[in-house]
Amino acid sequence: MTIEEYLYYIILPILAISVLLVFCRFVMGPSIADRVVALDLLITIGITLIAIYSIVYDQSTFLDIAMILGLIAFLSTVAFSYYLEKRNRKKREKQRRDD
Amino acid sequence: MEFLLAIITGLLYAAGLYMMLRRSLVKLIIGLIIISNGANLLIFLLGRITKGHPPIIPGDSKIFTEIYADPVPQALILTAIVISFGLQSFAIILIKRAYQVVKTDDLDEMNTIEEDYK
Amino acid sequence: MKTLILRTASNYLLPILLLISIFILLRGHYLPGGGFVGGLIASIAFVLHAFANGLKNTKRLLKFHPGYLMPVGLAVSFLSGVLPVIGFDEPFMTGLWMHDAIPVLGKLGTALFFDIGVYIVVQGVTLTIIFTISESA
Amino acid sequence: MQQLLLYPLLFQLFLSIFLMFFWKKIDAQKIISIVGGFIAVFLSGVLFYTVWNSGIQTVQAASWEAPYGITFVADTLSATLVLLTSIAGLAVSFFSSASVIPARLRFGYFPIYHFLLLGLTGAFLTGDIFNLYVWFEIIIISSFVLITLGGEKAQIEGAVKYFTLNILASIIFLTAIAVLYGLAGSLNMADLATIIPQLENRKLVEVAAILFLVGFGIKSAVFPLYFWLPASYHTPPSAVAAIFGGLLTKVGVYALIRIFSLIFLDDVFLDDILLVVAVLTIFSGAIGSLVQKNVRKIFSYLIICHIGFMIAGLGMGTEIAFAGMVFYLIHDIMVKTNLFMVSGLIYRIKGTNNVRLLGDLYANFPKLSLLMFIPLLSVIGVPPFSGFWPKVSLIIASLNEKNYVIMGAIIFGSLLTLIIIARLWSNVFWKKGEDLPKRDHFLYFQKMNRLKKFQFLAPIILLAGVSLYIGFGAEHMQQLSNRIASELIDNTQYIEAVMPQNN
Amino acid sequence: MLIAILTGFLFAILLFFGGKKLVNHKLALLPTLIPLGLFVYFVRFIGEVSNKEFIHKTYEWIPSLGVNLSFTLDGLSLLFSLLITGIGTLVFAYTSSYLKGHEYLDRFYGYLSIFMGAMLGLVLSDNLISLFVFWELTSISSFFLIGFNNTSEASRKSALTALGITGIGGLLLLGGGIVLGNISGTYSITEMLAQKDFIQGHEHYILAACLIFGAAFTKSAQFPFHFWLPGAMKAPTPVSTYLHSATMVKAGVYLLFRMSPLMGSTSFWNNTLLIVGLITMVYSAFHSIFRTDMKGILAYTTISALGILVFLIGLGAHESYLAAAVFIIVHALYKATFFMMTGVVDHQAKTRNVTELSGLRKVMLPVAIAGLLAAISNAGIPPSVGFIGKDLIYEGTFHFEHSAILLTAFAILTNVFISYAGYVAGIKPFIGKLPEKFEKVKFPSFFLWFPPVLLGTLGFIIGLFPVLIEKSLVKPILWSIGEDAAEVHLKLWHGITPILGLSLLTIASGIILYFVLKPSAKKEAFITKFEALSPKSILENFNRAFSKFSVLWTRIFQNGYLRNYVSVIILFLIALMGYTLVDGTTYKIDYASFARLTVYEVVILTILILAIGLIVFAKSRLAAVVATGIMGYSICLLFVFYSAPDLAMTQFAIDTLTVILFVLVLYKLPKYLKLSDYKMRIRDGILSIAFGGLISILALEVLAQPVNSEISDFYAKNSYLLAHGKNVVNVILVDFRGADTMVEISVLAISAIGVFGLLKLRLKSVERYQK
Amino acid sequence: MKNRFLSNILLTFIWVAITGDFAFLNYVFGFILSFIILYVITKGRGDAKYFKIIPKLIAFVFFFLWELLKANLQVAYDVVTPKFYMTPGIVRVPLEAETNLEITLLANLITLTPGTLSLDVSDDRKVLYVHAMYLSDKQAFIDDIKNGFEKRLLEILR
Amino acid sequence: MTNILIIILSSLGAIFILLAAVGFVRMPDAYLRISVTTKAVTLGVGLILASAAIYFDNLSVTSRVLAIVLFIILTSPVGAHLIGRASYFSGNKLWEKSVTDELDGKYQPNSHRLSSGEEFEDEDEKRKKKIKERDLL
Ligand code: NA
Ligand code: NA
Repeated sequence: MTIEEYLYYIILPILAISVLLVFCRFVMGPSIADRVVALDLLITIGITLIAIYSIVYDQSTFLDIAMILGLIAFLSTVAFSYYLEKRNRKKREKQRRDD
Repeated sequence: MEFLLAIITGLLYAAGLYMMLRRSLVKLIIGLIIISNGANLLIFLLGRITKGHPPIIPGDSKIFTEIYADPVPQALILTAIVISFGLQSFAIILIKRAYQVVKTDDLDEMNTIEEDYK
Repeated sequence: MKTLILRTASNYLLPILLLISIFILLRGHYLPGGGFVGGLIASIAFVLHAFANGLKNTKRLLKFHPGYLMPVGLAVSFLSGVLPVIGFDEPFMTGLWMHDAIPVLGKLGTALFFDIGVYIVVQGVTLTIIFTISESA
Repeated sequence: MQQLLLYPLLFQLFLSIFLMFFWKKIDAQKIISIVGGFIAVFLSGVLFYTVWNSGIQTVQAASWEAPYGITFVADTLSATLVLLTSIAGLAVSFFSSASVIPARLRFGYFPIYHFLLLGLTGAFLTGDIFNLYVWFEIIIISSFVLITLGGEKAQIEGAVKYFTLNILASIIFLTAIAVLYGLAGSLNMADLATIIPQLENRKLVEVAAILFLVGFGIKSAVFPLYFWLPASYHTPPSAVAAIFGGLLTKVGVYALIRIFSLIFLDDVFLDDILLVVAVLTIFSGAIGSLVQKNVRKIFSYLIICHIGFMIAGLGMGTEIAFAGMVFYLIHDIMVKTNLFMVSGLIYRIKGTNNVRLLGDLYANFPKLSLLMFIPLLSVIGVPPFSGFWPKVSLIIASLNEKNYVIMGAIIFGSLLTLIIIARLWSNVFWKKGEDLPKRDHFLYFQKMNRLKKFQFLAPIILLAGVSLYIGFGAEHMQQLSNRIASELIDNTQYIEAVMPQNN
Repeated sequence: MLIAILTGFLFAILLFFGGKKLVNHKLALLPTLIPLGLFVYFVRFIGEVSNKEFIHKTYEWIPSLGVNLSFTLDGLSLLFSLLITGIGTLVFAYTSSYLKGHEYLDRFYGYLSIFMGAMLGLVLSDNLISLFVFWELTSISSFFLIGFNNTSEASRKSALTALGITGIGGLLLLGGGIVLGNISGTYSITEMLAQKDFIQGHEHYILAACLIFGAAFTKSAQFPFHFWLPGAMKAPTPVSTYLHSATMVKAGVYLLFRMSPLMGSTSFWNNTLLIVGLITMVYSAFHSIFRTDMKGILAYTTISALGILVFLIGLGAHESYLAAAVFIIVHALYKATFFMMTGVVDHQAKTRNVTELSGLRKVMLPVAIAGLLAAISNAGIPPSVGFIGKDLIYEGTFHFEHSAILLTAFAILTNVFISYAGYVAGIKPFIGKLPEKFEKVKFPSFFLWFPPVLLGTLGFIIGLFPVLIEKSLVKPILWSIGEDAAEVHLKLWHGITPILGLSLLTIASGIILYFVLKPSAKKEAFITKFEALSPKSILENFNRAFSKFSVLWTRIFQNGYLRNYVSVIILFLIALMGYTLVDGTTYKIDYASFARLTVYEVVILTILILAIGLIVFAKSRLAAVVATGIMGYSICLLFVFYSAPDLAMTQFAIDTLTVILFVLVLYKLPKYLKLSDYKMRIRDGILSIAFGGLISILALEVLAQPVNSEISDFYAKNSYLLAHGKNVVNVILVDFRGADTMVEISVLAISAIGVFGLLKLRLKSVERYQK
Repeated sequence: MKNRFLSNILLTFIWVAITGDFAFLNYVFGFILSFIILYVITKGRGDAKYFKIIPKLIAFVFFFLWELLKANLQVAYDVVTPKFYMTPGIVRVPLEAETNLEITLLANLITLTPGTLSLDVSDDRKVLYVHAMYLSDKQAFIDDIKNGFEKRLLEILR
Repeated sequence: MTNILIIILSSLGAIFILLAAVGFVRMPDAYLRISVTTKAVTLGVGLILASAAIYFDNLSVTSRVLAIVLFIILTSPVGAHLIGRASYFSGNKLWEKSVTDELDGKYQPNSHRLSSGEEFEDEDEKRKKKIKERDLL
């Protein structure tokens, strides 16, 4: 078994299962925070998928994409937190107005 | 794999259209985004796909020594993606503006056509 | 968002991201990257900064409205495109290259300046859009 | 001077970027736009002159020979349309400088407007199908911006429809490009014109053609794809509506002409579809216009109706039909631009575009009314005004084809146009109008200073003059149309000009 | 000759620029010089024309279309030219008094001049297209003339009706002209004559004839298109005189005359004309006897007279052509007299109702004389020229090959009614007691009473000396339609013949009828009861129905619901694509050629599909947006796996930005509502799946086709060597296809400006309506 | 000034590392580039404080990695076994760290160790709220943080 | 030798990721889920990237890998902090078996100001009191 095959037949399925598990949580929710974390997690696992892929195909170029992924994944988490905070504030304001 | 990709592409078109047919403006825009992705994928697929060989001339060589993926569809999609980013951002802001002005997300209420026939 | 942690982190992330964006821009001709992605990353850096420090601070940092980057970038790209038309009666966008490669950047040509224009425009665009939304949010 | 062909294009691009540097100086923008408009007319005039005398011009952008780079081609059709675009553009620049309010000008009206002209010019000049897509996008986005700029309820509602359906069109266009690239592996239209006829699977070629037909059909507002047009054209400032009405749908028609005269030839099924579409377009446009009560909506539906004439010419596909179609296209660009400016002028005079409230124009502004009557006569096609001559060719073509339905449709469309315009004249110009309350802070035409009045009237006079020239100098136009038609019928000229190395 | 035709137009233009000054109070007669001058101009040609020396002039206009301004001055056109300019002169002069001091007198003269020029062009044109050009101009100028009192709704409405009907006719003429041109390869009528047999044998002959008929019948107010003419009486009387008696309405007759040597003498041509003419003449003559408005009476008798002319042309014999030629002159003379007389009555007494009018001879004797002269000529009482006309008509019918008696009977009936109507309009207002209310009616000014008297008298002079028109006009007319005119001798006295008896019968019956039947409002009411069945109301009903249909059709398609628009567009696409794709498809999917499926592909595709499902069925907007993000990221990973790193990077960055934008916008929006019902969802679902399915099939089919990689090979080969870059995608973007990218960044910049404007620009309420 | 110079050098190295081009000119280029970026972003603000002592940093990194592995295993056990043994909760951890950088680094490090998550810092910067999985002894937990991470971290930074 | 190293590193990485995923699904509340995932994944990604660095054995790749890892270490805790905080005031409940919640009531509902609990009285409560007093009057 070559290293590529090992990665392909052992590691990849593990990662694949992880992806699916995370996705399950994404579907289950229940809160938005969970979904956002799931998204973040998916991207991060995506980075590892790409890393493994680049080894299997012997293309280091793909690691650059992993880099970009790492840079950007963070931003969406920030944005969603921003959203949650803003929405929450808005909800509170509305509550107060209703009271 | 092409077979599955073709199905997925169709699915993207279908889902995009379905979302465009809803009454919510937000869904409409999401629908447009999905269907744009479908079109990109279609270009990609019909330009024929190649695994693991990006169209980048490796290290020290001056021409390709192995097979390579067709760069043309990639360039086209890149252009299309960037353009649709412009359009999408505009569309998303349009949602916002429409909501400010019309006070609804419901497309059926954005309908002053009836005034014509009074 | 009022969070010290993010604010501190973003202050350190900003230069790193900008550096990476330029790196991505410059090597685009040889490896994945280029003006678009570079510009997007640079703007993400500023967006992040804006999320953490508030828009006002980011604007203060930039010192001018990011909208002005658009005509500047367009002009850079346009000039590198028309330079062959004006100077050499060659078609629009014809690449003009310096004879010798310089270190780091490789061969210098109009294509690079074109890409730099793209880089600037993309930043101008992204920042204008996001800042505008945030301001009117 | 080899790059002559690109000058109108590059100049518009330059103008757009240049104008952005004057973001807040709107007076400077006005001057730049108008002066630039004159230069653009000059440059495209030179291009037209060159093409007329020396035949099809091509430039291989970035010096990569076709089909590897992007080729720009100016055949007589393209050169003509570029010239018309610059003329209409100049007129609307003038009109905008007077009629568009400073608030809009402060938010980039002029740069965007010139980007729109850039897009139109590019679309007419490109010889590459994907590049055409890109030009279409610049047209769409700039028109979106123009239509929404400062928009309130009606404008936003119109914009949402305009936006969605045009994006849908773009997506269908992109789908078509995907299929075409998948089949032929090329994007250069001349190259495609040589590859496509040799492909074995005609069925797929036909599907690609259908995708183009629908994609461009939406843009050119044919039945049953026209919905976005009546939903939106009455909402933006009249200067914007003028350039939209004159050129936006026409660029769709141009694309249809290009595709179906260069790449997809001799497909009976497609021709039949085009003809059915044409008849229904004429019909729907005409009766739609009949029921409208708003001057601009009336004109909007008339656009649709008259698009049908051109599609009919395209569907018949003979040289004389093409000549009629092209002549109609030329006429229509000038006259529809002018009509929407006229609607703007009416709005400035009375403060409304509602036919029921309008009236008295002839009594109070006889000379102005007669000036406005010129585009109205032209659009009806009262001989010898400009709309008449192409119909002759179209009817001849339909007779040659023994297609009496088309002939009937053209006559029907012309008749309804006549009735609609006559009724419009009767209601807007003749009728005793209602006493409308004076609007505060609304600058009525009557109260404008001479310069402003001049800015309002000069473009209308200019385009009316061009229309008159097209009508009375019909021989020139007919020769031009005949030449374009012969270029369209025989696509080898185009192919050879783009790819001389093939022969 | 071109100058002659253009004079009218040029004068009109002159009037529009300095009209008020030019036609002020004192110079009101000035415009009369124009028709007068032209009249003199045309009179000079009588000599040549009466020697059978016809004049042809051609000016090139649009040779590429075969359209030239070629003019022929032969007998027929000379007659019309003289009528146009001659009666024109009188009408112009008459107008100067009739509309004295009118605010828009200048405009009126302008329209009249244009009309005159157009009419001259029409009758002089040899080229069918240029004939059509002038034909349309007469319609347009008459639209302005009929609608001259444009503040009155009735006036506007009848102008529109007239324009609509004659507009249809015009377009039919265009069609007919083009059909003929297509058959013969020329638009010149003269040149077509050489191909008479070919044309008549051509499959498009009937089409051409129908189109020509359509044109002629609408213009000349033949049944069932006649109703616009009574409506057009809303126009000022000079207009009625000029257009609706003497000139424009005769354009149709002129056309039939002009075309009969080319298209005539086929049974289709003749019978159609015969039947239509017959119905028209009887129908409207009958109608005329019930009318009480002088103009209404005259309108119906005019229609009837036009019917007679069409009928005569339809007879298609030498005698009938002769009769028609003479009757044109006759009718022009007396009907113009009638109208001008009516105008004076109306102008002075402020009413045209014959039941009210009587005894006016006491206040306006010259007008009464004019009325009498016109009535006599109209009734065909010798020695008026009307007698000659009537005589010739009976000559025509009586010697016709079939059903001569029946046709003659109809002719007599028509003439009796017409005579009666003439008495009512021309005599009744002037005889009897002058009612008190008319005692103060002022005597009309010279230019009001003189023109009708002059014309009326002219009718008698010609009646007494028919030679005056015999050689100069009548013979050349017959020549110009290819008839032999050697035997033509116009005489008042033919001796005692059956025709004389018929004439006397007609005159006598007319007089008897006059004493039996008194015009009254009751009778008029009686006939108007049948309006519901008249073509006019049928057309009105049709109009109403058509309007309703138009609204319905427009509403169905333009219903304001965006999703319906999308559905229709996609349905259209599906229908066309489905028809093409499914038709004879052999699904050859070569599974073996597809690449091996790998684990990550399966995973990514699963995620992708699930994400799509989530988007579609998401219950909150945010979930949908996050799922959209996941969809985008999965596609990015696909791009990674299929060797597109640049794409993956860009799409990844852009997807993230899009999600951010959504997030920034969304929290302001209200909650997702479940708006569409179950049925709608199913329907949309089916549509969507059909669409997606077709796209999939299409993709698979295209994938089975051979690949042409010439261009990508070129890029691959030259990317580094010529364009100095190793990332081919980037080289394409900045070099090979750099123009795309230049546009693309412009698109981005525009959208940013748009976003900026969309959110920052708030118009003040004052600015909002400044369109 | 010194700090800025240090940051400049650091960024130069990052540049050289990611470009993977170790030629002298690339150092020069990287230096200039970093200088420009630093100039642009720090203009108008006080000098940013950058890492002072690199060796301590490296030692710390290894300590941290060790902690990371240790805690990871603990959590892993809980995740894999069917029953949950955890006693989670949110606790206040008083801070000795003062500067933004100190607080941020500490919070991040706490988050990175399994079982703990820094939720937020109070506005007066006196308290860090931490969510922890194993809180059977609250005070021990707090002491652990204060004597472990915080102490070592402050040693490096001060 | 390198192969074995790669196998070990990548296997460890994959297992950590799997663990994180399992934990993410199993954990009973949002805070625990965030807590479990952040680090396990960070570690997993680090290990797998390290194996890639070893595989390619190339300085440029290694430096890139280092950059990615550094970046993830820098950002993922900040992200966790942000989302954890956000989920706290968007009202996510702690698992019912949680032993303590010292953050309860420390956030001001509208401004999201976080008190350290060392001030005598939270401003918000002061205001509430004032309102109550007013109501009594
Ligand atoms: Na790139
Ligand atoms: Na690039």
